Amino acid sequence: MGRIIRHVILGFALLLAVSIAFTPAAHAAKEVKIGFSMALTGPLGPAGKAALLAMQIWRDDVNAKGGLLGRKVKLVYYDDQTKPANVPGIYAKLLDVDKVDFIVSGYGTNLIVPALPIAMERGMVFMGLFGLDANAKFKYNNYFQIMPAGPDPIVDWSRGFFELAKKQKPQPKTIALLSADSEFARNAVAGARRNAKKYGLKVVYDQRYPFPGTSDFTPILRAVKAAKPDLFYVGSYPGGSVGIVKAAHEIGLEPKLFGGGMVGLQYTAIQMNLGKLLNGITNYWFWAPEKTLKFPGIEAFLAKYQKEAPKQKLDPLGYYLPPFAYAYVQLLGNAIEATKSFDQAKVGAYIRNNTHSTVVGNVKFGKNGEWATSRTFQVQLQNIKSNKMSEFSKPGKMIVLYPEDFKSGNLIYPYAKGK
Amino acid sequence: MSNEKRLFLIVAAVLVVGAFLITTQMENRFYYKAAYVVLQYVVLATAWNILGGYTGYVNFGTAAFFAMGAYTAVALIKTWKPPLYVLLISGGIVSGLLGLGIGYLTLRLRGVFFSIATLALAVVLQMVVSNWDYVGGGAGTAILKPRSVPLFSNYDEFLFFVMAALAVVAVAVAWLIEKSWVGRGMAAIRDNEEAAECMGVPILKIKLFATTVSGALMGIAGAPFSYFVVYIEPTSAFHLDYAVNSLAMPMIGGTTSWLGPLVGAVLVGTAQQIATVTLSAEMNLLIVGSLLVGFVVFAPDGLVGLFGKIRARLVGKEA
Amino acid sequence: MSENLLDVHGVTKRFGGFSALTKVDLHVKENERFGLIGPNGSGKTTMINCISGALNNDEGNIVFAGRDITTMPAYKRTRLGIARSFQIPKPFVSMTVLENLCIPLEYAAHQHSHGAELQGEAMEILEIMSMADKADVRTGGLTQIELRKLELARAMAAKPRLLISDEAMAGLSNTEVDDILEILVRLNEEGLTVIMIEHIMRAVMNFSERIVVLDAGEKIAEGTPDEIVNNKDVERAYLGA
Amino acid sequence: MLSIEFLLNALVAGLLLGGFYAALSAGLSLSFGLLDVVNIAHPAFILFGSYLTFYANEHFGFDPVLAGLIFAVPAYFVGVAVYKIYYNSFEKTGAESLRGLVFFFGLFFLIEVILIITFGVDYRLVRAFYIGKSTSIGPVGIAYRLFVPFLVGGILSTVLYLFLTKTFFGRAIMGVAQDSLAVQLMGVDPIRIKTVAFGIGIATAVIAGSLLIIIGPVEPTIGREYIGRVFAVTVLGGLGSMTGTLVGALILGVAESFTSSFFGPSWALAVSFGILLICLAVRPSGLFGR
Repeated sequence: MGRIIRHVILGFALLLAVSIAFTPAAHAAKEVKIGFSMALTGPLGPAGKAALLAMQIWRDDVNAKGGLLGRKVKLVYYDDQTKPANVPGIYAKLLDVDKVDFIVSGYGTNLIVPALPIAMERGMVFMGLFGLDANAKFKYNNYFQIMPAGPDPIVDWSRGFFELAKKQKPQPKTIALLSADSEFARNAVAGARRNAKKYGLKVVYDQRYPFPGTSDFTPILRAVKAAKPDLFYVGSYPGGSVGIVKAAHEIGLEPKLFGGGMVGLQYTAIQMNLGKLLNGITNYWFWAPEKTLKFPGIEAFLAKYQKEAPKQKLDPLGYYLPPFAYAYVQLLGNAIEATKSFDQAKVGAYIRNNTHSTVVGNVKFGKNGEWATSRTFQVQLQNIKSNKMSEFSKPGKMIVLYPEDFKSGNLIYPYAKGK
Repeated sequence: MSNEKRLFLIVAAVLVVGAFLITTQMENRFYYKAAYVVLQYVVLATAWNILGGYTGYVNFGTAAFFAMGAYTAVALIKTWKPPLYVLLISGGIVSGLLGLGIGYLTLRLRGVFFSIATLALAVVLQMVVSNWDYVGGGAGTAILKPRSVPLFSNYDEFLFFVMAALAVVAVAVAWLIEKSWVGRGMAAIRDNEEAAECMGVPILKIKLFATTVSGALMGIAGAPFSYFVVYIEPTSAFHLDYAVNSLAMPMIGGTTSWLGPLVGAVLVGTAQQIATVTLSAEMNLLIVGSLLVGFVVFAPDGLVGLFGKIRARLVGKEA
Repeated sequence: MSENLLDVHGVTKRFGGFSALTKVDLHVKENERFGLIGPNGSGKTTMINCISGALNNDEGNIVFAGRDITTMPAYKRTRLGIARSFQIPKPFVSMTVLENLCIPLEYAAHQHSHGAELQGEAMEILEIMSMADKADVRTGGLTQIELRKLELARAMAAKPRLLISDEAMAGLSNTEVDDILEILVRLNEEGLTVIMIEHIMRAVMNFSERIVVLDAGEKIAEGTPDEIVNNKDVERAYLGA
Repeated sequence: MLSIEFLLNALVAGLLLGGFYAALSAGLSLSFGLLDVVNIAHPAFILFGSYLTFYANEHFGFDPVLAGLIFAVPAYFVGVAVYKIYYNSFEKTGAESLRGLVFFFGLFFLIEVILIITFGVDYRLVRAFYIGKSTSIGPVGIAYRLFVPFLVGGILSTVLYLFLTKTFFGRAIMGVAQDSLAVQLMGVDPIRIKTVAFGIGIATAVIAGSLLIIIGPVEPTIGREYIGRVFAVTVLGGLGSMTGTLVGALILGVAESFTSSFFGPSWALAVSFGILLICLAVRPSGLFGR
């Protein structure tokens, strides 16, 4: 008995020794280390890998110009496997073992929130990549989030959709809401529900579907069809988005405005699969090759991205997440340059108080580190004639309808006409 | 009390005190976070083994028990933010009751049918939690952890200490069970339930005991989870990883004694933690999967059995 | 009827639509050597399962030592003094032979005491069964015959008042059968009641004082071995004439 | 809202889904229902088939169903190999119950990881001329995307049923299921029979995989969502009965479709697991005997 326990204790000691051996030596003084967790596997893996590539392109751009304040940039990152439980450990490692100079977030709300308290405790500037209202509870003033949702993210997210609907004649009166049973989709639809009330629409259908785990959307969409809504707002993830679009065509579901919060329609592979089925759908969008969206540096960035992406089997066009992944580190880098300082408080104050020019346009932060004004585009897909990739890299296919400042065309209404 | 028991309890106490002393010395929080995860798996693997290894009922639903503990805590935190020990106890009670419930399933369901039922249970409970908006539902909810705690310089160290103590308690419980008449009855049930009952073993009582204790320990392990991740949503709380790991670890370590899950969880858990910050996640999963299948096929008694055999051979040679 | 150790009254057991036992009565006296025979599928094993508690009968009741045990769980019946061996050996495979015996000793005979004295008792039983040299062997290393002996030894370790031996001698040689018969007789002389189910007619006829014959779930004959041998119904059941 | 048309459409959608579920479960009904081999990795093999189909469709333009049928042949041999490992490691030594289950659980996990490493975690889809088109019979709409899997599932179940009842080999499989000793006495090696039957089970899984990817996009971990469904179908229909499996599949499909249509889709998944749990807990022990 005593022997077994001795063995156990010996084992623990050995493990401790091994883990200490894994600790890297003190950091080389010259580099600026930016640490983060990123979903490289798991459900968000594909998008996370594309984001990583964008960040690496930024790193190379900066280092080609001599680095930040003369110090080369090094990215230190670990795969969080899209599992929130991995995030606290990773940021502890980044800060305590790797001793990084700055931290930025991984991709997605679920993976941002677990890191937020750590950033708070250490007073670190924390750039967020696509968190939906992640800072609502913490109200941390050095958190800045790059997704252009707006000051009241959950409601602002779908405002464009309703603004468009309001302008149509006769004015739509009813709406159906459908969401995947998971974080982003549910929040998007919760916002749509509040907007529906605000814009005086009657909700005639309001359901969630299990995600993942729904193999066929036909019965769901038939129920929607039976409710005869004017508008159909959907919050869904890639797999569901494809199923919903296909089933909607099969049963001839034709609300006057269809789309809203469908993730995945922005992905090139899914666009190529759906092709003409996309015509007429109105959905949120982040970037499209429209003439109104030519922000400084975006085309140079996309050229580099599109050269590298096919080799890594990533989204070949990269209009969705990559520009923002570039922008959130670009913004941090610019702030460091502008303040000529690596001091967290100074950099944070600078980001908080200024407007920043990035590859995704001018960014000004407001309450809780969200964008001061909402800039989620509403895009209608038009004139798609084939399944070829070249269809989607040309202007005139993803027409920006909202906000007005960026408008590049007109809505074809109702949906059936645009189909 | 036998000498063996006294020695075991002294070692357990020393380990708990040791864990506390570490927190007064070491600052680096990464090790606390990593150790927390490993220790959490020590509890889960040990708990799984009480039912799976000792009694022979394979539970695929570890995640359900773990998540029920976690969500019980979330519900309490949302209502009146009680101290951590209340969360632990409540999580243990809820998951223990759930365990008692599936214990009654064993009346009708044996072998694979029981296992499939536990898998189904996990999915149904996940769906219930996804539709329960008070604890965040499918969208999840952020949990603010207490800013400070007496005796510890930060909450991470406190959580590490709590999990270390829980791991020691779980292993001690498994050890006590194994050495008692209940443990011997469990072994008889595992080997042959019908024969065990005819030899006077009160099988239902023992099975209910096993499912309840196993479930309660899993629930206790889950209770601090929301403070650890700060953000809780059903897919991560009900993650299949908990089911796979809690079953793979005892299988790799050895299922017939308290030592097996401990060895398995410490080795595999530590390897996973190191792999997370060195290898790619795919390789990490591949290693766990291959180890699991390899051990089941080639070394059914796990590492503990393997060492036993090697030692027996060495001793044999000396003689 | 109170001098009977076991009274089975009108027991019926159905599986789905199939009736495995139909209104069977059995009465076994204290210290009796009782034989239960019948062709394959006649319901013998179902009968034992109902008596030992592995199955619950649908109709009728079972009284043991003056107590109605019809709905009692199996382990309590064992503690009351009913022990059985299994037709197909069901050893505890992860345990040694000695440990196999310790389970009934601990749970049925002594109820939760555990220690050196238990092992001593187990060794005594193994001595009787001339299996002492196998005490530390795991059951995987036993032959079929040794497994059958272990079944019997384990049943005896429960220190029963009633021992039900379910085809304990199948596949054994003549001398081995005689060995086991001798053991059973000796135990019987010490006060044990035995129900023997056996296909080896020589054994069951020599051993039993009284025999009941089952066929297709019904009792077709009851009597001394001589009466049974000369019973026309029994002959028909066995020969299928 | 409750019109006859709506009801009919919900029913048809459910039946179509049910035919597809029958294809998913047919192989499991063979291995689990007849042979007592608890192949919990069955959905992983299905997903494996989906990815093979995706590969053939993406790079060589194969029709998904054709690709499924072609890959069923090598899949058969994979099944044979898996069963050999299973038999030698577990069945032969009589340790199949606990460790065999864990073996398949581990296999499930391994297949998932292999798929992730080879194909990445992205959603994968196929193209075929019938995807996205539909027809209608009276008020009832039928999407070819669902009709093709329904048809293939129905044919698969029928072929398997005929195979099991009309051919010598099929009857031998049924024989092994009932009494492997008796079959042995007839001069047939039960292990060989079981090997072949398991191989066929895996082959049907791959065909079912091609149907899965016709219905919608797949990603490597989606197999988990089908564990409950395939076991629910197999248990609900009664173990070892091909007709039962088909009926069970149709019941489940209709139940899910009705739940989605009338109560809201968020409980649709709970239906299959609910049915499974109730079946396991309430149905008497006759469930386990054949």
